[in-house]
Amino acid sequence: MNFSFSEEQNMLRDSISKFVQDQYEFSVREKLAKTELGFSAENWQTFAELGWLSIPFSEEMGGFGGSVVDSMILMEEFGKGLVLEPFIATVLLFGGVINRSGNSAMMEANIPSIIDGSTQGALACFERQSRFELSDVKTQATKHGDQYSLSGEKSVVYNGASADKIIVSARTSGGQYDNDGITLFLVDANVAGVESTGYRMMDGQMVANITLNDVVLSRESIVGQLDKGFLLLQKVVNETLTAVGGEAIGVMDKLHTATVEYTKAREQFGVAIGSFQALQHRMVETFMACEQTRSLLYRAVCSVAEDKDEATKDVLALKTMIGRAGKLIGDEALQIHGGIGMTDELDIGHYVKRLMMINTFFGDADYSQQKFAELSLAA
Amino acid sequence: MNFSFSEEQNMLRDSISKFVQDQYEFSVREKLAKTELGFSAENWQTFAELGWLSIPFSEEMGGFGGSVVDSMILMEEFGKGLVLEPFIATVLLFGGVINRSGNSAMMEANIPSIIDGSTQGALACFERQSRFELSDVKTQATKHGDQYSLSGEKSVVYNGASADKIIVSARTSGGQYDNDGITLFLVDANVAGVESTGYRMMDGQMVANITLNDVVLSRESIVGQLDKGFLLLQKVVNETLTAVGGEAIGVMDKLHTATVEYTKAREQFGVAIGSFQALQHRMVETFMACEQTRSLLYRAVCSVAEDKDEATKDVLALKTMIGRAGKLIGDEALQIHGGIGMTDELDIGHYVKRLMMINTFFGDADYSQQKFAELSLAA
Amino acid sequence: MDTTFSAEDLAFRDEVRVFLANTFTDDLKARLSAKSTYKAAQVEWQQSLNNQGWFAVNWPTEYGGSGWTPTQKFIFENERSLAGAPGTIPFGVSMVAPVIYGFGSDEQKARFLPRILNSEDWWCQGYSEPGAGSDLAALKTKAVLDGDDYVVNGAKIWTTYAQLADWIFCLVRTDSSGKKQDGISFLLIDMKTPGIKVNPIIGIDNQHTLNEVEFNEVRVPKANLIGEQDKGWTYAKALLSHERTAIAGVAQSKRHLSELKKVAAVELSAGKPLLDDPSIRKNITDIEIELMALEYTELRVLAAAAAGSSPGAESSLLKIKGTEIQQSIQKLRMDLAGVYSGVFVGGDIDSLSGHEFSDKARVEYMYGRAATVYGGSNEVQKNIISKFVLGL
Amino acid sequence: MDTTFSAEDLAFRDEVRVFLANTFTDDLKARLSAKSTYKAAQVEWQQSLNNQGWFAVNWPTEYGGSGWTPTQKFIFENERSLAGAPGTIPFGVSMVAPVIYGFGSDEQKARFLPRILNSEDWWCQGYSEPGAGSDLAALKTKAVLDGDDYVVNGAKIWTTYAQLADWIFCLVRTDSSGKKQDGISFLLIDMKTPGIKVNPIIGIDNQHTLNEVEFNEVRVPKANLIGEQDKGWTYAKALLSHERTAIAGVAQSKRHLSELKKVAAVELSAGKPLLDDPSIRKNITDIEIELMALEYTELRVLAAAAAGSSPGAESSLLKIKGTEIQQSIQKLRMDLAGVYSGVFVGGDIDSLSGHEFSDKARVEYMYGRAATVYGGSNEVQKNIISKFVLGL
Repeated sequence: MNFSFSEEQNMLRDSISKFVQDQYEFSVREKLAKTELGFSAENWQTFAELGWLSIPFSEEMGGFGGSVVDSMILMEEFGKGLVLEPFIATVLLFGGVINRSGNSAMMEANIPSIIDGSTQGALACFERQSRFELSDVKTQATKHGDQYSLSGEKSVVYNGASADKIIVSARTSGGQYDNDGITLFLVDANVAGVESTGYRMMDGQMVANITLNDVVLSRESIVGQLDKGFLLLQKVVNETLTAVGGEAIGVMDKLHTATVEYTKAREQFGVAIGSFQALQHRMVETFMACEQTRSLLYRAVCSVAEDKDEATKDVLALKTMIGRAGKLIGDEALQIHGGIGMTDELDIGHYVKRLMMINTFFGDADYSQQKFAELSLAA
Repeated sequence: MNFSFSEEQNMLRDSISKFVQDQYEFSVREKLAKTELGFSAENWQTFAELGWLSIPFSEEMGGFGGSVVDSMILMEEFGKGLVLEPFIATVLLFGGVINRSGNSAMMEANIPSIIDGSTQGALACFERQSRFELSDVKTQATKHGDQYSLSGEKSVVYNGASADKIIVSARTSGGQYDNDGITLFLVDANVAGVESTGYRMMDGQMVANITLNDVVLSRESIVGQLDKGFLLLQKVVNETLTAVGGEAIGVMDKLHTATVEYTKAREQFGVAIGSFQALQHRMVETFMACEQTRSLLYRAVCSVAEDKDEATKDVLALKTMIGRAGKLIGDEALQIHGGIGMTDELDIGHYVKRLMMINTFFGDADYSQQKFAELSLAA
Repeated sequence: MDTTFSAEDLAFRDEVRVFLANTFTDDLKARLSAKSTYKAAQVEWQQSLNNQGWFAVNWPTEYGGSGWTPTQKFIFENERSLAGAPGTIPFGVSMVAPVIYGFGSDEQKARFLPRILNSEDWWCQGYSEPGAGSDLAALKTKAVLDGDDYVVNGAKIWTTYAQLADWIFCLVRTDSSGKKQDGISFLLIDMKTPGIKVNPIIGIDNQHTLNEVEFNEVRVPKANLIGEQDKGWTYAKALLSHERTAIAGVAQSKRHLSELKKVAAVELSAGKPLLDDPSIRKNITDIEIELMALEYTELRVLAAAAAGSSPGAESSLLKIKGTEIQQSIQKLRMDLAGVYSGVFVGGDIDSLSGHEFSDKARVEYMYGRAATVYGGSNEVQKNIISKFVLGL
Repeated sequence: MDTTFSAEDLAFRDEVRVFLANTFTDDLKARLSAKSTYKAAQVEWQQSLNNQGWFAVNWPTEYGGSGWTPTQKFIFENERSLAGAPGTIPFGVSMVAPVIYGFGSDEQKARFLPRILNSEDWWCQGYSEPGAGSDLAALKTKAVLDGDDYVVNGAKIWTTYAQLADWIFCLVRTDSSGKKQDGISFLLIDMKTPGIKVNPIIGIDNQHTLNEVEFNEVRVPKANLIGEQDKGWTYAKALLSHERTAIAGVAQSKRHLSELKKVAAVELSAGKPLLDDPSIRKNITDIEIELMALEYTELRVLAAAAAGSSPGAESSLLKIKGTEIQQSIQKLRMDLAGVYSGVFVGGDIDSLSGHEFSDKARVEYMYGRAATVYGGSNEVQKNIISKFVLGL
């Protein structure tokens, strides 16, 4: 049992941290967030060159052979800079599903181009009505001989507008809410019948709603096993959420620290507002919330890395706490900054928005806690 | 619409307040709480002489003809002194059920002796397994010709050991959890087959578990209507809970005020601890909790007095808040008093215990909130 | 103690309902929600109220106040909110007017009050300054008497709707020698005066509601000084507790909560309405119970005020609890919107997403963060209660 | 970063399990829970641990410490708690011993440490005084040197199990001239010394755990002074963060929570297990998630300590969160007990009520209120974090 990072991991952190500090000043980030693409293609190539896009992939595939711990480290540093590039969508979600598909032809065909930065990917697993339920899938995949025809609409697909390839969850059997009977398909974004409408989220992330009208696909487009897409998704979601947990802790630490520093500088009634005990005790609460979240993060990331039975439970605990602690920390950051915190010009509000988006990402705190309860309180 | 009290009500409050101040010093109360009876029979006669036992009863019955507002006033003052005499059990619950029974013979036979202090009563409506559900009744009333035979066990019956007469809820039809099919019976405590085991609760109240072994009763022992006991109980519980809400606010105000005063006197680190802003803001929270609870109390008491449709909903809101605010206020009182607050010698802990007992009385905060939600969120 | 309505109250309620049905039309509603027509529509609405004698609900009747009882105020607010009709912009009628009729000269009363009553002038508030937040009295904007004019230099910040305003009422420093509460004066300034510059501030809601207002050698006639020079703090303070009471917004919150119950009844998770979800049930009823309490707390404060006691520290309670409830409702709305709570671009996308309330959810949530900061931050309100109620 | 157990760790875990199965017998359990046999049974338990070399888990090995890694400490605590075995009474082994081996003379080490290791002396702590609560340094109990003895006068309060103790370690004032932290000395006092009087304090749990200890012309040999006169505050402070870490009680809380899940599975409301009740589900999982986090926070602190950094302000976090969780569990237990949570008399009545856990519920809840006050109140812990971590 140990909670320290390897030499290699510390170097990884340093290199990402340096990039964020040098290339990702808030004003630069704000300009990027307002471009049509929503991120920098140039940065993406830098990520490829520095090997960051290869982190989760095996050395055989040309990857770094890293674990979720490495992804977590990367995302923590990204969180500090509110990095916009679609690492989560392309590498963790899209790449993650391919990586766990067990389909070596598909891996060989796709992973190298993720690693070299030439393919942008997306995972389309939610629909208009599905809220946080991965299993609520209406999109239909109908079999015609050796082919499938996909029809339906997918909502809020991260990186959906920029993606070259999209993994789509569709129903091949079962009812609308069943875990079984969901199959994942690899869809070329340019293929006939795929239409995408891009829009922006409040944290600057570009997403898309994607409609599929009789999109014809071969049997080879199936990712993983027929009807077993839900289990594959859940595994990838667990891995992704531990990395996103890293991002969350990066954001939280930043908000907490910025707030503490602000109270040291800001004077009211002739003294620094950090000298008011009521504020001090509230900032102690946000400090403790950061520490407790980090503990659950380490717990979950080890659980997932070691493929423990309780991995899903640990991830749900983490996700619940990220939602709750994130709300507390965001609220306090805004409240203690006062008026200036309420302006678009200051970075604080942007960090808060990112935390809010992380909360709803694959299930908010209330949802995650109920799912956690189902596992924890099963008799 | 008005929130002031009548001249008569102010006089009532003054007289009770004077009694509590003069006759109910904490040390006196503590001695009483340790007697076998658990209260003072002499005080009870004083209550009768001062007319307090007659408050909820009509003038025709020799009563004061008061409303729940008057009962609330009395109980608020009782709350401040942690009065032990079984006003709730005898006058509000037992007397309340008789009073709302619509059975004039029964009223004439019982109310005058409640008013003159000669009858002690109790309401036995819960059982070992029933938790907070009035409708969970296993005690069986079996009809034999014109008579009923009662068998079963009732739990935690307030004033059960001292009561001369007990109203018992029993099942005359329906299943164990049905609202319908519950009938209330008036049972003489001395009759064959009634056994009672008295014990004390942490707030000093005496209660009893009562077993009924083939207790034979005439048809005339039915209080209210056959099978309709649940509705009658619910009405009386609403009335009682508004009065107990008065008691709760009396206790809360006392705890809040005592705590504020303590922080003015108690010095640490060379200053009064009341000068610490973190404590100040927490005491502002308890102040606001007291005020908000009082507002819901007035809302509920008017709703019940005016027999509004939303009476039950308002009472459940009140009961929920009493539980939550009571917990907050009790916790802060103990915490801010520190070590001294943790001793049996100081009155603070006793007020806290009374608030805890009020919380579980006819349904704790979580239970009440769920019942509230059923009414409020019905589509 | 009773909560029944008298026959007169019931008749009044009917009258309000008829008025709302006739006046708050769909057409007006549409114009109120479009940016380009908002100001004119809001003025029209306020003028309709004034024609009815229902605009200046807290003014003394001698100046045109409605002369309502607390019950009537309660009834009107409830009905207005139920109908979804807007409130009145407070800066003129509720904020500067009481200062003018309380401390202004007869000339000032005659000049300004009728125009406020008829919503001819749009007012904004010049209190906060860059660098002086909750510590209002630390303000630095300077006014120096030069002949018959004060010459004003400095800046005000967080000025709501300054871009729409005809007038601004300002606290300015006329003396720096004593303690900071002394030496402050209360000036009424025409926004068209040369030297005033309005700089928009985009909020975290991405809207332009707030502004910074710069004063550069702005000449304000001495006749626009309220009361005595250097005594402005006294006048402003009298007004503050009023502002806090108004912020509570109980009737508005009641309406929002009941709207959200309807949303929760139709939004689904795994095919079941969110209204059946235990977390949502708890979240809704947590708010509802606090709000039911606050409604009566407000009534108790109104009743006490009508009986002659001025709302003092109790108004701080209303402000704290009222804004906490507003924020809880905004949070609940975001929770209901789920992933759609983050959708940034309005218009077309809203209909695409199938969740039309999500854009409103985000904007109101973000804008609402300021409620616990403005009007004296909730921390300052707690200090007030601590000092004046608890005696600490 | 990993959380796997090595083969050695797994072997150690098995060894602990065997030890617990053999040593923590039903007979011992029964004697521990009866008041009359408690002290002897607790001593027996501690001696068994010591025979195994598992008693002084934080001592340097040279004095008889177990030499455990953080992982071993974690494993032992977990297994012990799972088995329901008691912890060790901290006053000797965890509180005074580190002061003795850290700052005591060789004679003191030789005299006291072996007896502590073998639980021959029962120690209690004389820090708090009537009138000096969290402000520990304000203590007034005086010690004046008279020949070879200090003469002690004053009183200590909240002294846990003073009625069972053989020795008390005290902070006493030997100089009042400087600032209050100076002039404090650390004395070891034999409880049998004439002039000591133990006055029981009955707590709100109605139990006799706490005491006031009066000192009236008590003569204490100079040889019982730790380190230098007037430097006691330094020694005591080193010990405080240790105390706070110990209070967290993570393993204990895990056990309690899992017990309560079992209770919730069998207790019914309207015929359905409480475990299906949405409020109970939320309450349990709120606690469980915080506790899962705290377990790893503690591991992180232990790991950092093993790597050489001394647990400073982090131990305040453990104390605050640990006691908050303990109190939440106590509250949950009361909630599950429902109306039976108020039953006061134990014994017969418990079986009558059919809810045997209710009396325990009440006693633990009430006793547990003190956890956020003792060991430095949680408010003081927050001040420590604010100052030393946040730099405020």
